[in-house]
Amino acid sequence: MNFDFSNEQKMLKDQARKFLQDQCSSTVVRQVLEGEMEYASHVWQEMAQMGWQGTCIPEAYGGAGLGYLELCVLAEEVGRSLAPIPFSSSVYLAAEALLSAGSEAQKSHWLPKLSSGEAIGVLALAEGAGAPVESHLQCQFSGGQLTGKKMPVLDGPLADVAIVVAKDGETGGVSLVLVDVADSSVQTEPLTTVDPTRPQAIMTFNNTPAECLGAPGKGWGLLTQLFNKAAVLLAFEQIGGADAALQMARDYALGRYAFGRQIGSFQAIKHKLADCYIKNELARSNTYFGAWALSTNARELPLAAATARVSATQAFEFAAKENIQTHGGMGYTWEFDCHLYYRRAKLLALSLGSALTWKNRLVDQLEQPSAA
Amino acid sequence: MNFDFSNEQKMLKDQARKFLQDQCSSTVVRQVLEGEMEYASHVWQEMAQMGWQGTCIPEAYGGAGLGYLELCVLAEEVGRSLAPIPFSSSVYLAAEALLSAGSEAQKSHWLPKLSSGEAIGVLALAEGAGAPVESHLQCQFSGGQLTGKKMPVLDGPLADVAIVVAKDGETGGVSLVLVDVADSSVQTEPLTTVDPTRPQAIMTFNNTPAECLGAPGKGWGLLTQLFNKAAVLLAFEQIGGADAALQMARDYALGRYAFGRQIGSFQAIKHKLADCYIKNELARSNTYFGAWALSTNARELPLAAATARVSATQAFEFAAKENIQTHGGMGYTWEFDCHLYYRRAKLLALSLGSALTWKNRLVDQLEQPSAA
Amino acid sequence: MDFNDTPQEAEFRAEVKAWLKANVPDQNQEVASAYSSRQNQAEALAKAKQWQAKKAAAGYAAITWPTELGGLGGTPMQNVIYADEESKYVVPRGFFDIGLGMCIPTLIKHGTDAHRQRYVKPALYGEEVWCQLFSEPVAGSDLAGIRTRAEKDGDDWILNGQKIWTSGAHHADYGIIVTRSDPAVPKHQGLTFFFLDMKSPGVEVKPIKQISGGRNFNEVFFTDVRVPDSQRLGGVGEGWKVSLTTLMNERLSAGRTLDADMVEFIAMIKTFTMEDGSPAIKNADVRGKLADWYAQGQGLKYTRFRTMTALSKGQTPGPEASIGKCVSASRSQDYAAFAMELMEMGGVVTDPDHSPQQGFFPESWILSPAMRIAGGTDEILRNIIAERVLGLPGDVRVDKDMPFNELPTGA
Amino acid sequence: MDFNDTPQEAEFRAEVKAWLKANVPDQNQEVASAYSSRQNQAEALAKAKQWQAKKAAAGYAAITWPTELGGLGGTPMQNVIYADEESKYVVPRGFFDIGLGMCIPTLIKHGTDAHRQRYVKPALYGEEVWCQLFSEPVAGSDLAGIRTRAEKDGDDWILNGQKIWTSGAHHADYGIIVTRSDPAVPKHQGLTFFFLDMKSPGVEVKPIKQISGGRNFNEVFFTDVRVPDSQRLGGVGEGWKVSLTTLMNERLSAGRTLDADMVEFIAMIKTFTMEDGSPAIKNADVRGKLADWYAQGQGLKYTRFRTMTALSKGQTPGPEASIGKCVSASRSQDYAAFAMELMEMGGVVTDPDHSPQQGFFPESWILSPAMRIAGGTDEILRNIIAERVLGLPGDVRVDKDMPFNELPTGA
Repeated sequence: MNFDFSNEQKMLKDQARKFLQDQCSSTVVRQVLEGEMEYASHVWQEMAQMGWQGTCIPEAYGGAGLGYLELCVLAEEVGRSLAPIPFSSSVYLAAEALLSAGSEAQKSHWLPKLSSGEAIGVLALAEGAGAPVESHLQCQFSGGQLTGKKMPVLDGPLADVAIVVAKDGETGGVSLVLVDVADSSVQTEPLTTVDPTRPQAIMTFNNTPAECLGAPGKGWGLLTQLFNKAAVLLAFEQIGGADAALQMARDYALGRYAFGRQIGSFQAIKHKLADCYIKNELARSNTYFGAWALSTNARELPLAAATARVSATQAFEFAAKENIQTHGGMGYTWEFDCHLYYRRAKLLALSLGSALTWKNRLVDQLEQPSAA
Repeated sequence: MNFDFSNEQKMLKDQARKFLQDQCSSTVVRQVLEGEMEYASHVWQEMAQMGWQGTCIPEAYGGAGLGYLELCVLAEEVGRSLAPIPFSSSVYLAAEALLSAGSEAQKSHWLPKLSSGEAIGVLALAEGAGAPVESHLQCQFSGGQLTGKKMPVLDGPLADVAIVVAKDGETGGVSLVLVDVADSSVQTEPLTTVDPTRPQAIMTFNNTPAECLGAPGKGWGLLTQLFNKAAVLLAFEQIGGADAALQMARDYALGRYAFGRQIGSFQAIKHKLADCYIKNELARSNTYFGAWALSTNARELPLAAATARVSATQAFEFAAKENIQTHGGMGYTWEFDCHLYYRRAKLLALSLGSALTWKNRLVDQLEQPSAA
Repeated sequence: MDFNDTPQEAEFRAEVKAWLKANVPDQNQEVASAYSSRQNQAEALAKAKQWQAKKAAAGYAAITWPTELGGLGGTPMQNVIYADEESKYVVPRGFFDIGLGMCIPTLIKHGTDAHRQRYVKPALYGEEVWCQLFSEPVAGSDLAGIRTRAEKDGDDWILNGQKIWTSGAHHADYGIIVTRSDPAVPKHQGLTFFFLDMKSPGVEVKPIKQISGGRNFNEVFFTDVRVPDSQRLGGVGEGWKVSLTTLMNERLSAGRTLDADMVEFIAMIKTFTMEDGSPAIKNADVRGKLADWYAQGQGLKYTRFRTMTALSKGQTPGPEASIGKCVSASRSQDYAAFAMELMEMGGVVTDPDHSPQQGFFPESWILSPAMRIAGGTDEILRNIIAERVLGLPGDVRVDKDMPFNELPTGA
Repeated sequence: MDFNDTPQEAEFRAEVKAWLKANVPDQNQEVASAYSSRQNQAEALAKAKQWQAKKAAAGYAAITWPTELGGLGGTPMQNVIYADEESKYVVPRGFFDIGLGMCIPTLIKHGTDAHRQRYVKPALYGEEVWCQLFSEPVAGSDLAGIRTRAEKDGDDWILNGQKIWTSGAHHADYGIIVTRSDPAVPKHQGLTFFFLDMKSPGVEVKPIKQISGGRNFNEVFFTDVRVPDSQRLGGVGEGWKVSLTTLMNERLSAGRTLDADMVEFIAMIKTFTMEDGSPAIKNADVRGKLADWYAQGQGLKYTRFRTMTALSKGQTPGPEASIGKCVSASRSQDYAAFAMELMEMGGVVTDPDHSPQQGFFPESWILSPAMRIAGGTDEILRNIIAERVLGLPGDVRVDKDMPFNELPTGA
């Protein structure tokens, strides 16, 4: 039984945490929040220097050729720091989509750019409020051209390349299609959301040149596999964030006095934070199992990913809201960082689909005769 | 605005409480629990002397001819005392079914007996685990004879007359049928349940002589109306029980010392009991609205009944389980009364159908265009 | 058991209805929205003052006050009836609630005849606006822990310190304030209560930006602010007792029922479609949660009806009113979050043009944490219920008898 | 990251497997069920003693103990491996856990050489059964509040009082007991620890009936029970320190994962039909709850794997183990209740012939309140996590320095 990261992986994690503490403090997050910059491009660039974006990209495409476990520890630290960068979009989604389904030409063209941070990739799936449904997509890919509207697209305003999930005119199925966002037919309109530290957009395509990523009409299956992988990585971001929110609440509970005592000596606060801790630990354990399944490409991945995603989502949302509550009135001020966690927790909870959707996927897996 | 009971009704309630405190203490409940008697027949007889069983039965049939509000206050006190008597079966269900659907002959024959407590009535609906479904009932009524099996039947071992919900051989619908349990073809087998203070049975009918109550094939609709009324009355039993459980927990929290303090001074206990109180008060308010709807036969009754039932069920179950928890180890002993509430809360939560079912009915009502 | 007015109540309601019909100014929606937006507060305040003067002249500005103070000598139930009827119109609200609900009652009780002569009527007629300066950054739930210093200097007191969460401080003419006049005695004993001119030199008001982006509250800084001793309310060192008067009035005016009927949520559920194409309202998970929240909401609504019945019978409602906020704040946070879950990736969008129900749920989600805190945190309210309703013991108090300046502060 | 044994662990596992295969007695189911039923305890105890003797002879009865005490000098991980492999067989369990897990380690640490010589081996070989006499009716969560008196009388101590929740007292040969030797000093200072012969005159054991109907615990009454001073463990007045040794061992042996995979619940959900005739597993409400509980269960399971990994690396697991029971007890209460809701009116039936999954859920529902209390209440465990893991301050202690006999008791 060695259900833990290796010493090397832990060292990488410590380095990542230190780097982000130094370079991506909440001051940086707030610069994006206040609209002073669109994302933390200097952090993005320095990460690229260290090879983070290319962690799982083979060396042949300019990546580090490491494994998913290394990416998992980085994801946790990215989540902890609330880094305002398109890491999940570009690394867990766009690069992974290319890696698993891209043609040699597509990979050769885009992976080195994504790996070096020179290009930013996004995934465009949603078409408004509600769960995207395979048979109901309006975005249409036909004759090498894409037409339709995607909303919201996370990190859309930063995108150089978009993987768009679209109805396939030829097969009648759904395809993943690759779009160079630089094309003049692509319109990107910024969209206000609950978490301004990660820009979002409405992306409109109008006979935009596009090419299939993977087999035409097989996009929904590819998307499902992609989401299972990304769910594990995002769960690491979530437990990182949850941990940081709990830490913040704990520190405040120790430093704030009321009625002549530290507020952390009141059971109402103690038990609330104990509950946070419990949720975080359970989520962490499930997320580790997800990492194992991801890194070994185990047949348990769909169930492990859903389980990790559900508990990590719940843990981060709980920690973020109870962090505000622990802070009382001060926690509701713009000046305190509590709301940064509250916002990010919600953003992560809903990107890749909500806990409702992932609970359904979890039970789908339990329905398999082999399960449980 | 006069959203409260009248002074006369409150006086009746005080008298009822005093009577039950004196005559139906937990010593009496325990005699039934331990199998020393099948139900508290002396309490039942004395209640009959006071006319409780006939509260809403017209004087022409030997009742008191009072209104539902009077029955509501009695129900709350019956619930508070955990009285081990077939009050709900005989009064809210059997007598009410006869009142609303019985023929003159049926009413003349049975209502005086039910009113005087001489006869006990029950309703037999369930056929095993799961929600009874109109189209799936196995019990069959045909040619004046009933055949089939009902399980569990609350207060079945005490029944003189049973209202049985059965498939109607002639109409293909469902009918309520009236059975004299004294008939030798009726077999009543006792069944062990979580609350031995209210006996239950498997009742088997084998070509048992029976007659329709109300129009043949219209039984399901009658049952729905009957359940809406009974749900309000049962909700009063539930808030009575919830109140008593909270009171017991509060008294213990005041009297028990740990770490040199009353355990009621710890926030973990204080906030738990505050939560109990909140649930109880919300349930009480909804239950009062149910009483208003019941007593005025308002078109809001189905929604009011479902709302009262859902919140009263949740309140009593919560109060009962947290009463045990407040008592710690002592609360888990047979000797303390905590488990009497825990058992009764579950019994009441599941008779008439679970909160799941009532939540569905509540939302059915909200789906009506006129609602909310 | 009925929901009808008594004959006296019905008569009063008819009078109010008639008066409102005759007197409410135009119902133009743009004006209405201006009433609540900070940008147009000067205009909104001007309108509000006009309306308040009308109400006061008719006696409706302070229904329960005695006639000699400009009130109607009415019952709390008449107050509820007036509020009920007025709520059917769009009128400018909120500028005078704190002044008339908390400040002036405190001044009436603890001030002199001269104070009452001078200040009651202008406040009632909306000519002068009052604010309440209680909370401090270091003293929220533990109000008696405030540190704003008041030091005697001749016939004046010199105030230094900082208050926070002061609604309306930026347009207030006067404020009531609790200060620490003696830090060397136990904390409840060293407080002194004043009212002051908000235009006094050394008073600085800064809006606080909340996480919602709103700026509904202020920080107020005091630097060597002079307050004449004649503006002291209650004795030196008796400020806590005076504060309790104010807080008692706060409790009476609280206890509103928030969104009992869940109109927006039900509207969304009725129109929304799930992943499998079925209507949301047919989804068992949605139904279960909707039923839970609906039952809670109705429970709050009918609890309020029970309180009103008590009022109608001339009884005083107890701390049960604490239930309302305790339940509704978390409930609103929960169902807003659930609605956003149903919207999936689109749930984060706040743009009203691209979010179901015009962005009601993301907005409600960002506002709800405040509701769990303002006016007593969930935790404090549960303490109140446990202690004042259930009679459980208070928390162990380590700060009762210790001199204030010896209490640990972590600083 | 993998789930494999290290080479050393694999080797040990192979040895254990081979030994168990060769030594476990017959696997007859009737015998197995007899192991756990109170009715046949005499027979079960006899079988258990035989099995324990075999284990002890092979060194498996106390894997982590040093060889000079009859152990194997093994690692905690080897202990886990043995338990894991043994759990694949039906063997009589439970009679010696408290003795070997708590009593004897306390005796080893605080007793004399003579004690170790005399008592360790018979306990290890199952010849003598031990019990632990700590809790009292008035002292549960607050263990140091115990009142059983010990008074010195020549070379003996005279014990009077009552213990409760003592597992196995009715077949125990010896017990360890914490007593109050001096009520005039603060509570933690007045305790003294002994072991005693359970057959001593004046010891009376009575089973406690629990709400489940079970009688798994006892009350033990002491009336002028003589215990020689030579059976004192630790100094006079040092009983609290000694008790902590015992409790530390209790914590290490706790933290099992309860029903992580929810086998019965999933089995029921897969076969059950809802009111509308659809399978329960297709119901969105059921799915949502199943997913929540499953994720919690798996979280507990993999938390245990993380703990085992720490053990495997030679680290000591911390108070995180408190998580397990804290989550699983309430969870089990909740899903049992939900399963009963699904069964509707039939949910109350306990007769295994008439209840899905042979009455598993009503049984689990009646057992679950105990799990939220025994071995530390939910509330105490949350305190432990808050204080020992998160480093938050302890509760305010009013009883620390006051003489025990002056503490308020409500009596």
